[in-house]
This record gives sequence, structure tokens and C-alpha cells, in this order.
Amino acid sequence: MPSKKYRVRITEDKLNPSDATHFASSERHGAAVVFHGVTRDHTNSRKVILLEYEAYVPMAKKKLEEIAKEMCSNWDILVAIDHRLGKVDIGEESLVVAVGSPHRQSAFEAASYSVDRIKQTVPIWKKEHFEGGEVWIGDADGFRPLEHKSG
Amino acid sequence: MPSKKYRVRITEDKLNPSDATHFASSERHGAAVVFHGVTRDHTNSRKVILLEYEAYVPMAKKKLEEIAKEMCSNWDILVAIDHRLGKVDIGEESLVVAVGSPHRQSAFEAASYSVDRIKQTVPIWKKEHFEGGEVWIGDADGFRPLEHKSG
Amino acid sequence: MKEVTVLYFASYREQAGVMAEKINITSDNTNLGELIKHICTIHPKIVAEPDKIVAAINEEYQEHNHVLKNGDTVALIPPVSGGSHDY
Amino acid sequence: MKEVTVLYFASYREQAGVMAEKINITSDNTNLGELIKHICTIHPKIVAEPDKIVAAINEEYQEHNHVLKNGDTVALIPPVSGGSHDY
Repeated sequence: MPSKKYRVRITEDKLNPSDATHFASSERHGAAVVFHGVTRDHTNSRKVILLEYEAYVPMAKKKLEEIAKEMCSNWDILVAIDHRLGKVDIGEESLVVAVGSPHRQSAFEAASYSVDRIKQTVPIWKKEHFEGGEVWIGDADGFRPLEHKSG
Repeated sequence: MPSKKYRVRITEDKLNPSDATHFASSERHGAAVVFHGVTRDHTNSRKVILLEYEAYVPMAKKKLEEIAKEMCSNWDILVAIDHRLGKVDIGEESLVVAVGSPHRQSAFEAASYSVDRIKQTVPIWKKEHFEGGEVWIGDADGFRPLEHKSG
Repeated sequence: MKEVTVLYFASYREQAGVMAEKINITSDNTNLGELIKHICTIHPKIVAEPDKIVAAINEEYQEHNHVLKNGDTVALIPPVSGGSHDY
Repeated sequence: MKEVTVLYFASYREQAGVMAEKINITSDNTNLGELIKHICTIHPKIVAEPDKIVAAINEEYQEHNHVLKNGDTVALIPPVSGGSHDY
């Protein structure tokens, strides 16, 4: 048993899904579910050249930790969340979430939940560079920072 | 775009989740969900030393291909399913399913569905070696080979 | 007369003490269920009710009323592994 | 008199043309909403309705009626990325 049930990283380096999976694994566990969020080559019909991620780093880290902690209190799991910043080429991961659990159902549920929550509250932004321009991508509908606010 | 949307492997070698993820990835995709089924160190309170998998190989391969094909017709995804045979040490993968998709919801749904179906129909058996004995593990309730039978 | 090949896996293989064997069928309309009952008589150590044994013919699951043909490969399929036990 | 630090990110940073600045608050009971309106006056290029701008104080999201204290760090938070666009 690791001493801490979750691990959160924000980094400019290429993400390493195996490392995240390893953190979330345990000899008690029969299942691990790993989510990879990957840079796509298009948004609707626009061809994307690369993406660039910016974060309010200390707050983003705090929010990711809150999400990981919440997951560990709702399910009997281990969690690793890695988010990449800076330029991310097409086909590379910007987000990796690894969830290990004794049973698969909680691993699937927790992993899916984490991605929803990350999109709702974590201050990380994405700039799309496409042919002929660039634009900040935000999802005003998905952004719900105050909904689950505690205190 | 790969020419085939799914790939199925049954092997005595250690599984390689990165390779499965790579197969299921595409520049069109924003999401990949990878399921790892891992050998646990216990069943209920019994300490497990190792597991041994046996298959009716040609039929297991056929059934895995049917499942992968069904997944690709239900969702816009790429699928890689790898199942290991023979002795599998604690903490090693016996099953890896990688699903790549433009959006995460279908990746989560399809991956979760595949594991249920594999347990219902694919002729692969597991022998648990524990301290003082060994036993074949079957799940009579989960085994539903004829339920979705076509034709 | 027909001949079928019967395959045994996992617990059935160990209980029958054989991996594969040929079995002759004398009646024209013998179905899978009847063959399974016959097998359980030959191999009394197989721990399962004949009615509940699942089998595949030529790599496809079939109901017990399925009639056998000459040259069929019949596989007795114990409940598959995993289930709620592992993940 | 109070002084707060204001941080700008992503689109707001580019529109304001500044990453961080100090802003003085003269009234005792100035709340977050009033500060945001003031910021939008100083930086008219910020493309958002002041009422709808989300902000964090000391790394925690707060409602617009939250009263500011001396030394607070206020971050203007554009809608976060991803959403349905990417995965």
C-alpha cells in the first residue's frame, strides 16, 4: 500500500501513461482504467496544427488535488492525474488519469467522473493554433467552478 | 486511418498496454480509455500465488473478434483487445482493452461494455494457485454464452 | 454412423483426464444434449449436471437440441473465468 | 486603503495586455464584483460581461459578493479549456 492514495502532476514534459498506471496499481487491485486526453488534428472542420496549454499553476494543482482526494473518498481506489502544459503536438497526451481499483466498475466510474470534474473547475486553458490563426478555447457551458464548492 | 478498426491478440507473452493504446489511437481522436485487468494477490481472504490462463484458442479469438467488431459497429472507435495465457504473476495484466474515440463518453462506454462481454462469452479459464492448492475459477452467473447469440 | 471430436477444457479436462477424443454416434438424430449425457456416463468424474453443461459445436455455442453432424467438433465449455472474482 | 494583486490568464491576459498588476481599493467594503467592473473599465479590451466573469481569490473560486481584503490575490479565470471540443 502506498502511503498516499493519489498523485497529481502538472508538467511541460511529455506525459508517461505507464508511470501513472504504475502509481495507481496495487497487488490488491484487479482493475486499472487509464484515460488519455489527446490532441486532435481538428476542431469541427478546422485543421489544428498544435495546441498550447496554460495554467494558473498553483490553483490548478490545488484543484486537481481536490478532485483526486474527492475520488479517493468516494471510491476505494488509487489515482494519478497528470496534466501537460505548453505546446502539445497532435497525437500527444495533454491529460492522463489512471485509476486502480479492486473492481472494474469503480475504476470506470471514478475515471469518467474525474475528467468531467477537471473540465468544470481546473484553471487550465488551451490555445488552438490552426492554419491562419490561433484562438483560446474555452467551454463556457462546461465551466462550472462554483457548483460543487465546499464551505 | 488504419485499414482495420480492431485488433485482437491472444498471447503467452507479457501484455504491452502502450502498444494496444497505440493501435487504438488516431489523429482524429481526442480520447483513449485503456482497461487493465490485473492478477490480484487475493480472492476473498485466500492468498493467491499465481494465476494460470487456459483458452480454447481458435474459438476465444473468434469470440474476441466478434466483440471487437460489435463495439466498432456500435461506436465510432478503434479497439485493441489483448488477452494473456499461461502463468501470470501477481500485478501483471491478463487482459488489456484499449479504445480510442473522438469523444470520451463512447470510449468509456465501449471499454466497459467489452469487459462485461468478454466475461460472458470468451472461452478462457483461470486457475488460481494458492498456498496449499489450486482451483479453476469460473463464474457460473456471469457466463452467458447464448444470450446475445446471433443467427 | 457419425463420428464427432470432443474437446475438454480446464476443470472438465482435468476431471475427464483427457483433452480430446473421438466419439461415435449411432443414432441419426442424436443432439448435443444427448451426447453430453453420454459423455458424463463415460467420464463420471465430470462435476456438473449434464443439463447445465455449455458446449460449442465448431467454435459456436449451441443449444442442447442442436443435432450433431458427422465430423463436428464439440467443445465442453466450463463457466468462463474472471467473473466478479478478479476485476 | 487596500491593495490587491490581480492575475490575468489566457484570453484575458492577451486582451488586458498584462499578466499581473496591483490595484488599490479605496472603499472598505469593495466586493469582487465591483473590482471586476473596475478592471473592465481599465482594460476595455477584455471581451466578457463583467457580471459573468469568474474569479478566484487566493486560489479559491468566489462569488461576486465576496468582500476583498488587503493583500488578496485575485485571478480572473476565463472558461476553462477542453469542454466538448477535445475529448
